[in-house]
Amino acid sequence: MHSSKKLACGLMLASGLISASAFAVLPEESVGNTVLSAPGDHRSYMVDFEFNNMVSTRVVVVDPDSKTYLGMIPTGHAAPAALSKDRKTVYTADIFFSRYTRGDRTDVLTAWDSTTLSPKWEVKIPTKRAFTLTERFALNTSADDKFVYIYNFTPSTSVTVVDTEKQEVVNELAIQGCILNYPVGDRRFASLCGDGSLQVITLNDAGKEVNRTSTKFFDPDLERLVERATNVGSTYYFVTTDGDVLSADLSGKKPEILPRWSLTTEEQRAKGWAPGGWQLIATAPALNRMYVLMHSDHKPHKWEDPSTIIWEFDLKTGEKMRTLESPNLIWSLSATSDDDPLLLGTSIEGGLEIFDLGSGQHTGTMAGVTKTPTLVINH
Amino acid sequence: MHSSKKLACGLMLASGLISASAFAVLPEESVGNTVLSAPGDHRSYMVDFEFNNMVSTRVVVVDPDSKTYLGMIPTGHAAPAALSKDRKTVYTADIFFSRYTRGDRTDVLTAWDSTTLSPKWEVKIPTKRAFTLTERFALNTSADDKFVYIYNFTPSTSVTVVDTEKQEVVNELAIQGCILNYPVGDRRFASLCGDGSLQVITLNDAGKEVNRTSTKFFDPDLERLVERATNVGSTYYFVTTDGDVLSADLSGKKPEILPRWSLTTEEQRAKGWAPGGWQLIATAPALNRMYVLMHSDHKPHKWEDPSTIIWEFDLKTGEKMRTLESPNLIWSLSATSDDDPLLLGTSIEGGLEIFDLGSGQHTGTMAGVTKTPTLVINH
Amino acid sequence: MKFLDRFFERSSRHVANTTGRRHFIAKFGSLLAIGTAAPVLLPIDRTSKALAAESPKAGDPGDPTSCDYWRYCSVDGFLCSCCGGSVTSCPPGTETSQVTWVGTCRNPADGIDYIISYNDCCGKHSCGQCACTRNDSEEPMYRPFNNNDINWCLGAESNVYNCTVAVIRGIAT
Amino acid sequence: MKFLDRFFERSSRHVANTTGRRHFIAKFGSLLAIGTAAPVLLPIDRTSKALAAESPKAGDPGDPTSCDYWRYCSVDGFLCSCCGGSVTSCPPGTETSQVTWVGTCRNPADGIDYIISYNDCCGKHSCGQCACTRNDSEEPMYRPFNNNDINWCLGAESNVYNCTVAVIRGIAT
Repeated sequence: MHSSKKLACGLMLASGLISASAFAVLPEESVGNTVLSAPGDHRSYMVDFEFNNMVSTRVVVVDPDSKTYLGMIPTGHAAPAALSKDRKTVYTADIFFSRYTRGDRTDVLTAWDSTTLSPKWEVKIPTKRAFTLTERFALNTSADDKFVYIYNFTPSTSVTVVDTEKQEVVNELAIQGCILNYPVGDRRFASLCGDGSLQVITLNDAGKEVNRTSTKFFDPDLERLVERATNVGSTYYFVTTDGDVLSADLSGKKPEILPRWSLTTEEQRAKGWAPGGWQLIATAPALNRMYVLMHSDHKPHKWEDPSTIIWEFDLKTGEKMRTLESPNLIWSLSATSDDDPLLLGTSIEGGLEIFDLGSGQHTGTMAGVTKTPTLVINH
Repeated sequence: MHSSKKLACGLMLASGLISASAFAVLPEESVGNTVLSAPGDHRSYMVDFEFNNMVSTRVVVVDPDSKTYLGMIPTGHAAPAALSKDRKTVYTADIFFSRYTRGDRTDVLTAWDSTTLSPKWEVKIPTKRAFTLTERFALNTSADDKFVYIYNFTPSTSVTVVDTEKQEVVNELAIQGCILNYPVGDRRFASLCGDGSLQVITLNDAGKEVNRTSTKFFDPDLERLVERATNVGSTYYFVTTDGDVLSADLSGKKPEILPRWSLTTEEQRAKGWAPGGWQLIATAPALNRMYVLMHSDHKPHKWEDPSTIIWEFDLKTGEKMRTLESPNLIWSLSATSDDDPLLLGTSIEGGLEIFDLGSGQHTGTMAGVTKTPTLVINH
Repeated sequence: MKFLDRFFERSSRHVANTTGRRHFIAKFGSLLAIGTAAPVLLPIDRTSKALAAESPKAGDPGDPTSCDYWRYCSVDGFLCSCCGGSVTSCPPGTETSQVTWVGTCRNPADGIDYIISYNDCCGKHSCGQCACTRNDSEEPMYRPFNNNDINWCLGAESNVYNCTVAVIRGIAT
Repeated sequence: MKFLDRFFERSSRHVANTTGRRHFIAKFGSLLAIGTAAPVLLPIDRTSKALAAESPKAGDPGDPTSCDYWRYCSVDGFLCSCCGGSVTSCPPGTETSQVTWVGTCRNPADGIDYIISYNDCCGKHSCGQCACTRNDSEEPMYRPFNNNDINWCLGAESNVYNCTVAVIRGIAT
């Protein structure tokens, strides 16, 4: 009775219907799979921290031009993410527990294909990966994509070095008193230290340390320097909570500390203008401009609070160029690295705010694509 | 400098302040741990499905009298939960994947202490646990707490039997064409079958099948019987989507099918009154009454929709006694088994609605204690 | 997969464009492998209801990212068309479940009732976009292949649910 | 643990009852074991600000389930007092982290500045109740023991974060 005969009957009946219809009967289909094209200049990756669960977290992949949700990458325990320079790989540094909230802990670096969003390979890493509100400079690649640097906090601090060609851990470098890894060129990364110095470590092709320097950068007893920096090439920019910009060229073995400048005039500072947010600064290298989330009613406890107001600065002159405004509170910024750059902001509502930096216009919101997006990153 | 000497100074300074203060200086403290008392009659367990994540899910433990959040039990992949009759144990049937969303699958029955909310033991079970919207009768204990029955769906259906004394799997019983396990006494469970029958399996002390019967219960080609039943002892009550009550006494090897009755008068039915919800019925055994989520504008596609309206029926007479109203839409019901019973409802806002069944009054809402509570269960 | 998107989508998403409930004689215990045999339906009380509100477009009218789209008459879960896939394609990196449930939906363009399979895409967790529940032809769980309270990522390597596609499998009799 | 409860609690939870920022010379690389040595603080720019709005009660005023409670001046996370624990007790089945961060809060009842440790309770995931952020005395992450953007379930068997307690560890100088 309930065999394919019955279905055949149905198909015959349907054939009868076709002739009476203005349209052709729709054909039978099969389920396909989606593969993305190679990432364009604007593809964006939103790191979703999922504050109300935080076990199985995610990176959501979107196209801010078409405002399309392209897919997602599942991660373990608020994993940081980093993009290879050749755009072929998305790295996540995941933690997994055998019983999700307890049991044996396994940390892995996972390499995801940026077109299939499938894992290509993984390597176990020391079970020390830092578990913090996602830091932009916790996970990074070397400029030639050979090494991945993973920040560890136990609370001892160190950096695990993975060789992506060998797909194995080749080193773990103690960075006592210092945090994070700010990558520089092919074989170098910097860390920011509690004594106010910048530490720079240079590696060889085997991932072994060949040089380490420490250079005074700021006085941590006098001011607070936000560790969430931004860079144009080898030049890194940091802001203090009061609104000064400290920068350094890290291309050499020892950093060259650049002149300090201020985001605000004295008048603006007196009125309470100061930076605030999570990833509160971003740079558009093609424009050589920096974008800063600003508060007009700043108080010390607001240094990580979101804002709707973004100031644009020329990095050559330190001059303020424009003010951008978002319809929703933004917590973290990123700008694309192409000649027609976008500025992207993660809203505290879980959406993505999109600005065209040519016109300076807010071009739209992708609402509700994540729950608690701590970062957005770009190629 | 930064030694305990410095702290000692601080303490001396503080001593000076004490005399000037109307209050004694607060003493140093240490961190304690909380242990719950043995569960009272009203303790409630909300199964949180976490629809927007569904990997690491939870059971939230609350006291509806004091409206207090008592703690939580972390679970794997929308685990069903069941309570031991001696109230000492909460069982969850968890699924874990080695990489959370992929990798090796491990299914376990976890036994949690109901006072410490810590795992006491776990046993690996066949990797077949049903993964559905949480069903009240997917996981159950025998009346003497010796056996736990776990419903499997692959889509072949079976029931895993765990001996809780041996803490091992002692059987897996195929229940082809049938679903779930409705426990009866010490050594028996029933299943509801696609052909409209009730299948009853009787076990021996080793967990081996000693008897199996099949009894016609309803005609699935004529009506839809909601599988989410409720029971008073060995008598199980089901409702059809049209509002008829079908019940059976399962105490014997073969069920005794009891007379059918209707929740509605013909007039009420004509006006569109019909049941709807997820766990849409519950019974208060001490009152011998049943509670049903009802819709006045019922349509077939609403048979799983929430409602604010609950009708109360005398199970002896089938008479409608009262109407209860909730301020928020309720999706699932449960009533406590004591002489001063509460009726509890999980709201679609994630809260718990609490009714005193002596007065029939809504006594309060515990708002926001879960995200997507599919069930609430009671001792 | 049918789920509690009532918790998320409590707007007027119930569109009465289904053709009534249909009964499927479930063959528990044997996989319903898509591609080898189409699911068999036994219609018993077909009723003609109002069609979807969209004005018909040629052949396959409506917006596949909207819960109102005609093919979604029995869907329950996240729409893959909002998750990086399409109405018939799983998002990047997810695997199609080969076991599924079916519904019957009337296409407002041609008035024909199509058999639609709702394959779950698996191996990543909840997409979280475009939650959509339309239950009209759903049967209780004892007829599982017409039930969407089940996570149908059964025929996939990982049983974790991401989203659902709606695929034409033929014409209903 | 400090987290984005801004995403959840965007009401006026910032109460200026802290005593300004304080600097802690972080000893990276050595565990700060609670019970063996109290954390050492180096106050540099103490300022007296308005106290909490609650009318003081004897000794330890305020509601421990409210983010406004004086001890929470540097807390960031879910309050254990709403999660089945109390202001000083972890909820059932969770483990206290023995590594922690500290803040200094002024008790409005006696005007004394107390050193408060914010121990995370671990081994179950986010409690999800009473998210509370008060960042006034927070330092950037290069001074980790005054930073609450870190999951401090480091000194526990499982590193999964459930909620935070606020425990008096002594009096600040």
